[in-house]
Amino acid sequence: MEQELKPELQIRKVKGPDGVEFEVEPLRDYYCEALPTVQHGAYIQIVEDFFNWARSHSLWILGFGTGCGAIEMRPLMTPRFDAYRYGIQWRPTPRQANLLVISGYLSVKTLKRAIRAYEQMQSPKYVVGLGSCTINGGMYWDSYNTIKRLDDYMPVDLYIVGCMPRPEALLAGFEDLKKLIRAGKAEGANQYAEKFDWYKSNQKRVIHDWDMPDYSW
Amino acid sequence: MALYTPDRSQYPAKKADGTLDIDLASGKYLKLWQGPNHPGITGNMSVELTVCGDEVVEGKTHVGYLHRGFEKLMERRSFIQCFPIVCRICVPEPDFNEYCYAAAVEDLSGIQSPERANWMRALILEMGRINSYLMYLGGQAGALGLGVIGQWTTYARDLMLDRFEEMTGARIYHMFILPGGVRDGLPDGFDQRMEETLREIESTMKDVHDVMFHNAVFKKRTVGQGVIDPAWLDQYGVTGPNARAAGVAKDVRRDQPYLVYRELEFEPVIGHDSDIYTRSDVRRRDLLMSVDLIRQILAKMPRSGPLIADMPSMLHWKIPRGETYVRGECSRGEYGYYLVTDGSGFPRRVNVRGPSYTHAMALLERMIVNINISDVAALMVSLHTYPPEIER
Amino acid sequence: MSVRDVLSPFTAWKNLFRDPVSIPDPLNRAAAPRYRGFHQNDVEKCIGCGTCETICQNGAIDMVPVEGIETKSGDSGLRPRIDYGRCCWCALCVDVCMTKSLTMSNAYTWVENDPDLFCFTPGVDKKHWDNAELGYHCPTDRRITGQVRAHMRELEPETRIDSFVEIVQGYSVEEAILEADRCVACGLPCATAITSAAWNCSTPATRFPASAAASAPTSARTPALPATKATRSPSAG
Amino acid sequence: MSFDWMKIPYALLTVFIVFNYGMLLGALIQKIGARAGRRHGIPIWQNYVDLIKNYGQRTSITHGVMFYLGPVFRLTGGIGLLLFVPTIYGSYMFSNLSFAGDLILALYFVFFGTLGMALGAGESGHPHAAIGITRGLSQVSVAELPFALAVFAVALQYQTLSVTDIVAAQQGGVMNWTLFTNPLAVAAAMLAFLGSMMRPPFDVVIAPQEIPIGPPTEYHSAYLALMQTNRAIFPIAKMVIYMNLFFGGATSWPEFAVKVFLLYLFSAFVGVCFPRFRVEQSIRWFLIWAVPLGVLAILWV
Repeated sequence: MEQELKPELQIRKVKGPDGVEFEVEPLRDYYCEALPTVQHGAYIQIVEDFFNWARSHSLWILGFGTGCGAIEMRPLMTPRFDAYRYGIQWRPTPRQANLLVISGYLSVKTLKRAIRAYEQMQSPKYVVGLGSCTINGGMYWDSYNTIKRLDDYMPVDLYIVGCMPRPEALLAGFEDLKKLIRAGKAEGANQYAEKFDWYKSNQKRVIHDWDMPDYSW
Repeated sequence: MALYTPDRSQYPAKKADGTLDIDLASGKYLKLWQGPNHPGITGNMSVELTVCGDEVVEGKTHVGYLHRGFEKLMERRSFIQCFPIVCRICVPEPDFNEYCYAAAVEDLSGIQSPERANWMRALILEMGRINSYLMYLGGQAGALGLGVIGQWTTYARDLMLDRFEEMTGARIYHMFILPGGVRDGLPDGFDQRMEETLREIESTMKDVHDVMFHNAVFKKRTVGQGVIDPAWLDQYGVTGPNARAAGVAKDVRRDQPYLVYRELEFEPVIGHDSDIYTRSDVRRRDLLMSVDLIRQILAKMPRSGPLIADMPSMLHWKIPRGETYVRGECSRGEYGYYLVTDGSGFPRRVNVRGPSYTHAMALLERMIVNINISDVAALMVSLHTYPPEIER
Repeated sequence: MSVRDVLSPFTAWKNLFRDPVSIPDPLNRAAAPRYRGFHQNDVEKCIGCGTCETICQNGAIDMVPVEGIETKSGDSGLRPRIDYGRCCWCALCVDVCMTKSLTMSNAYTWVENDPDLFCFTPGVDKKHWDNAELGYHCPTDRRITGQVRAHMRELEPETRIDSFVEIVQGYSVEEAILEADRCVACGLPCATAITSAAWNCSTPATRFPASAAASAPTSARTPALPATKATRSPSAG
Repeated sequence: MSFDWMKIPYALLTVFIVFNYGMLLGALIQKIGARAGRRHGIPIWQNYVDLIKNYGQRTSITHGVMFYLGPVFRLTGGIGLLLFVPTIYGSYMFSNLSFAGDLILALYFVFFGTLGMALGAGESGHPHAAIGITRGLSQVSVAELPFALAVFAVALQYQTLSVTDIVAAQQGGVMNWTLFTNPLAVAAAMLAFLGSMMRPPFDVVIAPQEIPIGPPTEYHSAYLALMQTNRAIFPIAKMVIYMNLFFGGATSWPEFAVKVFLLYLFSAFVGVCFPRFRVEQSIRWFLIWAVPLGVLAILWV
């Protein structure tokens, strides 16, 4: 499905402030073309276990509220539930985060952003789907603008059910995620790299104006 | 020392058709996306800023990240099936949707909700208003880096959520106001626990007043910033605290009393300077007024009587042809539901008038021009908009 | 700007000497007694009428055959299976439940890493909240289906005693419609409501296309559709 | 000139102690700040876990050579600062590589990290990083001004450019501290201290709400870990200077610990209660309040 690119993404000539003309090819300039690769852990198992332990106790959540679920994130970071004491913190940029919480439904437009945020995170990275909407469409199962099953678009490590899931349920979910990480079972990033084509074709099926590179990191 | 005045000579000239002449290739301007993945945005939306130095020359609100097509979804759900879905339109203050939808349906089907249910509804709406304002105050302080306020207010809000939970059975989406009445009465001992919560909220608000409103730096950042010109109020459809901060005593609760507001004593809170500081202050005082209203409601409300009117079987409930517009004053301004029925079991058309739409689209784009990038977050929060309500 | 504006913010530090308000163990905190948590179903009480399936706007409920429960008169042998990938915990299914067998516990924590595991048949698939006492139960005085049975007029005993006029006088059209309105069109033999043929819009499938589309195993329901003691049709009334 | 080579391992030992102290102190201060928000806050060892995790991330991408060097420069600034000032006065082991003119070098090192960061953040290509670093540089420059003035005042007062000599002059009782012999200089320096600690009201550079989070926007994995290391060392090193210049230095580790803790607490004490200034507001604030104090301090001397 070839589409006409937006004007700002097309190859064009630009005149710089110093008067020199040069050609820009935005897609090539802004993004990298290299596809994700499977990243192996440390060679020595005990080192990898040690790292996994550290990863599990230092979950940095990307502060991206994709849907309703964002409303229960604030109680989590504030006195009542205080997730900080469990080693959970919020980071404002995807680069520094290693846990993407898809809080509720994803509209197609947000899916695009969520994919980019996910791809910009550094591996190992984890995804937690929050609420019914990420499991099977939830309330919006017949809406034309939401995705129904998050699993098709990015590898999800854990689902927390509820609409909304209470903060207590979220904490329980994060505790479960910690166990998965410690057991070395949370290898979503590698799964994404292995089944990259499948994920991409799913993503392209719902995002009709696909005008971004296949992989952006 | 002379005040800092930006150099406007390099600002974009206007083209003949009124659009700005912005040539990105000239290197003078920079496109900057504030959001959707950005801590300084009020939810999942984004503002596309064109900046020149530290000044914003153009801002465009991009929405659609939360669009679910509610109005369409409701057209293929029966009247009772619409009831759980409407509250999802506005996440931090969902009860208003439930009330407006129920009131519109009752209006068209000729059902009168019982007296006790009306008091319950007023109670839950005021509780929701307090929640919404607490959320706002934390956000407003947080947008300027005063994180501690957000900690306190979210705690107070959590206490209120506990009251919601024991009353309605859910924390966020209460789904309590059924068309025709409400689901349930107050649990035992609710009054006393509510009074404790209200006291806690009042003491929190006293702290907030000391730390946030009597704060040299907060005043420096907000006084005189982001002024809404009273002339814009009608032009942009500004309602609620945003309008009241400009000195216009608009309050649907007083102008067109609904539910039981005729029997309650209150006076709309107004401010005069219309800047960010005044808007926060108006909301703070409005919150305290809601605390007072809740006390009045609990003192006056009947404790026995039916909670729901005699309803036809909702499984095959048909409503005669008609149209109605129901309005109410939510924490952000006037909230309205326009409902058209065609005699079938499904609504023909539902249109939701959320105040966030006008505030976050037209007004924000107008006000964002010529302010510093650092102030964008504070300005956006001060308009108090909830993105899910903009795009539904 | 005054001295107060500079000094007053420091009052924030008084919290240093107060205890934190965090919940010590949030993972084991019980929800409110009325909390609308995960579903429970008393399979003995449930007759498999499928009204919950009809009212669910999310298509979260499917009626499925359950091993060990026979199809018999007054029991379709089906039990609701709930997909928590769809449910929104609005509790309309609990409100509408004809036998009040479907309730909600106040349990709320369920975490899985496979999205397909969230479909379950409450009461049949054993869950840890099955015997929870607290939770949302529909108040006894409120039903969202028709409540009051229209009383059918009968002849006064004085008139009956010396005449052969039919004692039961039947319903007027309005009364019949009202009475038919109580029907939930479950298709099960039912002593209180007239069957679906009596009211002008036939089956739930045409009225609620959304949920009908999602209810796959309708074929399993057909054997349980005997037209039973049909009272007279409204037009004849 | 003979050089005592034994000083190098001793100086590295200082760095090690200071690093650990910085990690724990950072968490402790965060816990105290969290207390004001009525919660518990992070566990005290959280910073170590974060550090290990960031070093253990499997991927890290680079945007160019300067992107690599940014955190390295920053760390160099922190360690360099620490290496060339005496940490514990009167101790052979922990007087580090201090020498006669080390005050000048210290002033330079305070600024060095920020400049390195500017290069790195600029190379990362993220507009928010660029905006953040412009703000950061302008603010740090102005915050540096009163500090420099205060340092000159102190240098004039004690007629020396050696930190060791300045500390020596302050021994023998609390009343000999610069805090009491030249309060104006200390006041100016403490205002500058607020500005350089990246806490409100002067943290618009890394403000998450206004620009997510400024210069380090693109930094991740090992780069971020390097910066975290620096974040443990650099503030302590800076506080060592303040302690030495104005608060009589430290003659033992416990004294050092207490003084540094109190200094750190001071920045948190102000930071929790105030929102942040816009960058031009903070510049004006420094020029109005701090710089005149610094000038007065010099005149006082």
